[in-house]
Amino acid sequence: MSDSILEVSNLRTSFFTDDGEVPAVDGISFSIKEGEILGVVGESGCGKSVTSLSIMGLLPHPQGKIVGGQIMYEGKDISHLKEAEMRKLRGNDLAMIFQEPMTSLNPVFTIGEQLTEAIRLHNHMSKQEQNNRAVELLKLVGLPRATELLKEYPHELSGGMRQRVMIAIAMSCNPKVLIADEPTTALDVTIQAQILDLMLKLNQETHTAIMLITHDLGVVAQVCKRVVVMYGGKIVEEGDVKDIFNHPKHPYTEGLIKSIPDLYSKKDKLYSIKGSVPKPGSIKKGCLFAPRCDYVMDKCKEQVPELLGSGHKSRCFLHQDEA
Amino acid sequence: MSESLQDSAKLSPEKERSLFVQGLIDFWKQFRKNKPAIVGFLIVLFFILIAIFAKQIAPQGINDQNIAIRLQPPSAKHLLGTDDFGRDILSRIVFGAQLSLRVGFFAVIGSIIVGTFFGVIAGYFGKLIDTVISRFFDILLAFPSILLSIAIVTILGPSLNNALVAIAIVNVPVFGRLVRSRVLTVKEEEYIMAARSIGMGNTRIIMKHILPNSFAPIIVQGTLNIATAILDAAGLGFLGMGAQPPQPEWGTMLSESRQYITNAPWTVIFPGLAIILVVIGFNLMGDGLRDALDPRMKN
Amino acid sequence: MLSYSIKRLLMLVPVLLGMTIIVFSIIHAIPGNPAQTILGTKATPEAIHHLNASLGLDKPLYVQYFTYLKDVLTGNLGTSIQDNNAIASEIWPHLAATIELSFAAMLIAVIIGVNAGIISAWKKNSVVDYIAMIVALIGVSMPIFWLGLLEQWIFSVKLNWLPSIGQTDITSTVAPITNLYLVDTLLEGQFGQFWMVVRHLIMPAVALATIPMAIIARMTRSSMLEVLGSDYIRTAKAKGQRMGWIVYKYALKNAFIPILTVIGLQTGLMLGGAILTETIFGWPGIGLYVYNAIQARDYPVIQSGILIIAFMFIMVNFIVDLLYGLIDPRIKYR
Amino acid sequence: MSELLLDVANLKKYYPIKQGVFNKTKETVRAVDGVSFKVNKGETLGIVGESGCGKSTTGRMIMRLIEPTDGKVIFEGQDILNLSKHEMRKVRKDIQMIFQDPFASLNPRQTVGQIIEEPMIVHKMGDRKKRQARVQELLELVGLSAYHAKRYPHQFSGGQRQRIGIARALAVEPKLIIADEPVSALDVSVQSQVLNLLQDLQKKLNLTYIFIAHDLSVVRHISNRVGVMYLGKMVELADSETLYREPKHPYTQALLSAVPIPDPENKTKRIILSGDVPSPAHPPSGCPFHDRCPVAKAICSEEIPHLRELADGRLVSCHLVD
Repeated sequence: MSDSILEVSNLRTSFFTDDGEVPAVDGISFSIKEGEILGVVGESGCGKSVTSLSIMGLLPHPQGKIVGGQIMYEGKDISHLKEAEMRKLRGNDLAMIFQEPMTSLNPVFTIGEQLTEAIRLHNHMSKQEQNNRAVELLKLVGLPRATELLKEYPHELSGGMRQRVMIAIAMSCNPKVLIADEPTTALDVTIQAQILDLMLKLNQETHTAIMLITHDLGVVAQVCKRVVVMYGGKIVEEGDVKDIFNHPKHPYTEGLIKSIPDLYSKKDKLYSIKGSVPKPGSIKKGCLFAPRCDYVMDKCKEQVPELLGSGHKSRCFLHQDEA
Repeated sequence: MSESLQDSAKLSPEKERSLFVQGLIDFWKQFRKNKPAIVGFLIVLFFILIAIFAKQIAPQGINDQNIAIRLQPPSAKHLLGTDDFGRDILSRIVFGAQLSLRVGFFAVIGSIIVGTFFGVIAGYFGKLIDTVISRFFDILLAFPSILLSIAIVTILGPSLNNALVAIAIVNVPVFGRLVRSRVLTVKEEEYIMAARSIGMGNTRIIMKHILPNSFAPIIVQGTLNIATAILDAAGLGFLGMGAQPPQPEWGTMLSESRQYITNAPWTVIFPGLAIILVVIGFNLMGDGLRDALDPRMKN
Repeated sequence: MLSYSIKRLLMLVPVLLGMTIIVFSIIHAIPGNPAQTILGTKATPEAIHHLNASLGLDKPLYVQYFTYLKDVLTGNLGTSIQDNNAIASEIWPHLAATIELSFAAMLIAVIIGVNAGIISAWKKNSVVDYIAMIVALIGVSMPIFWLGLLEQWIFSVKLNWLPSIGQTDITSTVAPITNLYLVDTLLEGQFGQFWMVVRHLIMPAVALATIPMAIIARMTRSSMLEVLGSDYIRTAKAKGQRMGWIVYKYALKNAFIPILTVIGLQTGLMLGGAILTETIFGWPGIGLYVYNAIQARDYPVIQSGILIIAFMFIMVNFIVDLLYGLIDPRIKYR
Repeated sequence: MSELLLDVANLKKYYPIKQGVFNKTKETVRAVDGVSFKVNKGETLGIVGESGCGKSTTGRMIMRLIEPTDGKVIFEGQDILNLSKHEMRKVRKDIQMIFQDPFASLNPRQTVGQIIEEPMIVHKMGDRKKRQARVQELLELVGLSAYHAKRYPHQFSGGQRQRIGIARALAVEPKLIIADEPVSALDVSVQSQVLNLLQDLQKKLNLTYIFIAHDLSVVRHISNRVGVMYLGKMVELADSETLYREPKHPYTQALLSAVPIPDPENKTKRIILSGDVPSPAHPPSGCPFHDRCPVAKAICSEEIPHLRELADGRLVSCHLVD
């Protein structure tokens, strides 16, 4: 594991609301190796976005707080770094793109202003060099008319183009890790294909490791090598993408895969997981998936299983002895 | 989620009404968390009680004059001192609460009724009728509000009731625009689309769906506007265009006693404090209501 | 942009027309006989007849309106009943005094209000935020005529720091060039007089600035908070940008659009508030001019004063509309 | 099975864009530009396409929630576009709609019972008692419980709300249901519940669906026939088996290949289209797809292709397909 560039261990992040502490991320551990693409899958409220914001130090202040665990970047714990130190990493070593390309760019500044700002922040360059770099980046992400684009405002661009600009901003300082939080969810299928294609290309060309957060199992299957499945703030399954799709261990993963309609063959009836995603903090005891699980046993309601296994790990009593 | 629903949802039909009560309780829980709002609510309540029980509270009558004790500083007998006619300032402020609250409430209720009517029509039916109404609002809003009130009072003649009418008219476009924009937003909501797809008529859509969902901002704005209405009424009173002496309206009291500020500052300080306090009360309460009723805060 | 400006300009026409109708009707909506009301109950029938003729009140209403409109458009604002002077010829000094006062007040309100709002939003829930917001709350609830009286009592009577009344000392006069005294004294190089004018300006300007300042501070705070919570601010943070830079350089431009609206609206409120402030401080502006006219039932002056103030308000909001176009690149395409 | 219920012919919706000082109509957005299709009783017609292709506008025009610029909507033999407001109301009883956003499509200030009862009140069905009994029945039909009638929408999860929306649509016993992206706001694990429910209801109540969605797998799962829309036009319409097995139109091919398949072993070559969907205000000349089409020929930019029937019964609008 020495080649892992980012290592999250036992991370716990909570939100402090009027109703008290709500755990959003509850003791997760995973690592990202240099140049790999790690998929983080889960449905709304599973804590996948909070994980990414915790890594970036962008949790909403003051409600969100890291209450435990470590985030090791290049061997150094960054989970409680001072803001000034964290700023040096952000955008430089760790970059992030978001779900909504429509609102993630500032509407009253030009593309050029927003792109050169990112370059200027972490590099000493002349105005001309900044401009050249900006044009180069726009070409890198496959945007035509790069020079003119610099003078345009975000509202003049389509959603797909804006997401490319966001990627250009993220890539501006050659980050070691790129966190992409649902980067294609707001886009149409054909545009999604373009963006995923671009991200794969960038990963191969620049060796930037990518942490791809998504709810779409299709996207994961096509892009990622390794996958982490989250449910209720915990990792329930982790492993190689092929293992997970071909032999899912956790009933939740299995249910998710089975409940997607197939594009190539028609099933009579879809499998469906009963009930709905629990609110964070609403289940206090036992496995969080127990109320929805088809294989639920008595002890599932009492105890929380560990994430066990070598290589292909799962957090389920059905597979505890395999470790 | 579904489990908690089942636990608490075994309701008998008689308890149906209690769900509305539950809504009120939920609102109160939200509102209660907001301490400034509670302070505002208490201030407002305080003045309302004073106004209702003015006769019982006031140590003296509104116009009990006694030149012998004119311009006396606050003392045990006259807690807030006396004015140039020897009238007890505390008593006049207590009775003044009736006037100020009356102007505030009725002016705002008047503007809400008229403004809502035009706002709904403009927002829901759009097109020409919207253009006409909106332009009319624009014209009214082109006048600084106190100036328009002055103009109206100039026409109607100076009196507290005319000031009330003037303030109400001036505030009509405020609510008209608010309701119109609210209707425009609500109109685009999917549940209105759903209502239309069911085959529902316009009147039912407006009454059952649009108005109830426009209510919260009206109440918030209404509360805040009571504050400005009280201020404007006092301002008109001060200019001699509102309540007329010897009515104990606070602005009028200020205008009567401003010449004595050097030797009897209490005659000016206390009526002003009364105004500022009640206005702070309504402002705090309005802010609190906004926080509690803001749909964005829900869920 | 040009098309946008022209469109906005054309939209002013119905508003301006409506405004003249309302102002025109001030005289005509008076119940009973306007001339009688103006002259009082003791007026002789001849005097009433004379006034009716001179105001054109004996003609049909629409003729009267068009005459009025024509007069206004040609710069004829009628004659004052009190002194028979042409209103148009005597109104500028009053207007200039009000512009000077309002401008000073708005400057105070914007500088303090915007900064207080920004810092409150940035340091949300801090002591600074609480203090600023309590002060702002008191500010929006302030009866400014009362504040004016207290100012006079404390700073003129008790402390004797500032002159309590007027635009200049009674003993000195400023030779009018533009009638904006601050400008005039500077043009003439009379720095002593300039300072004297400033001293006269401070108290009324502060009184007049109070409410707009408070409203601007509250608006800036909430607008800023909304912007600071938006996705693109998160993007800026993800770039590694400093918070101070994000707040002042980045977020302020976004937040300024609603703030600008409020500034425009508050200018109008201030022009109205001037009538109270000027009355208290004896400031010879248009507010005092109208107030005196009200006392003297000088309806043509009341009409003209209101017309001028409303016109200025409309123009300020027009300028604000144009400024949107400069700040917000999306507006050109609407 | 093959009895015709709805016949949509050459449906159009143009929006004028007014600009400049005098509000002159400078250009026209062709949101829907001549769409035709038929729906038979008891079947499900799926309509897919990317955002802005006009699929939702089409659905809403069938209900006359948006008034069409031109075309015919013949429901059970009568053109409902010619009906008066009063007559249209009766038709609305037969056509109902399910909306995308389960949070926005329910009035937050009404109880679930009021929401479901309301269509029956509007159409004067039964007395209060009967209606309330029906509400209970409907709630159970969609997998909720009778006591839920007294709760407010915000007390339910997304999937449950969508069930409420379905119950409301069923309240007046419609013949045709237009479902506009009914599952796209839901989590994957809940989405399949709602899809299954829709299928069960169709069997039980002999319903006809028009199912509008952007998710191709979902549409395939639920539809008998599928129409693909692009830039306001129907580009391909066929039996869903045929369409998904062997798409003919280059756009359909690209669209299908772009769907990420949840199978890491899948190595189908993806067709990646360049550029974005053009603005419906400036559609390209000729075939609307020609500027992004990987196989476009000269004719494509010159002539507008029309939807025509191929030997296997499918309809395609492309010059290059025989």
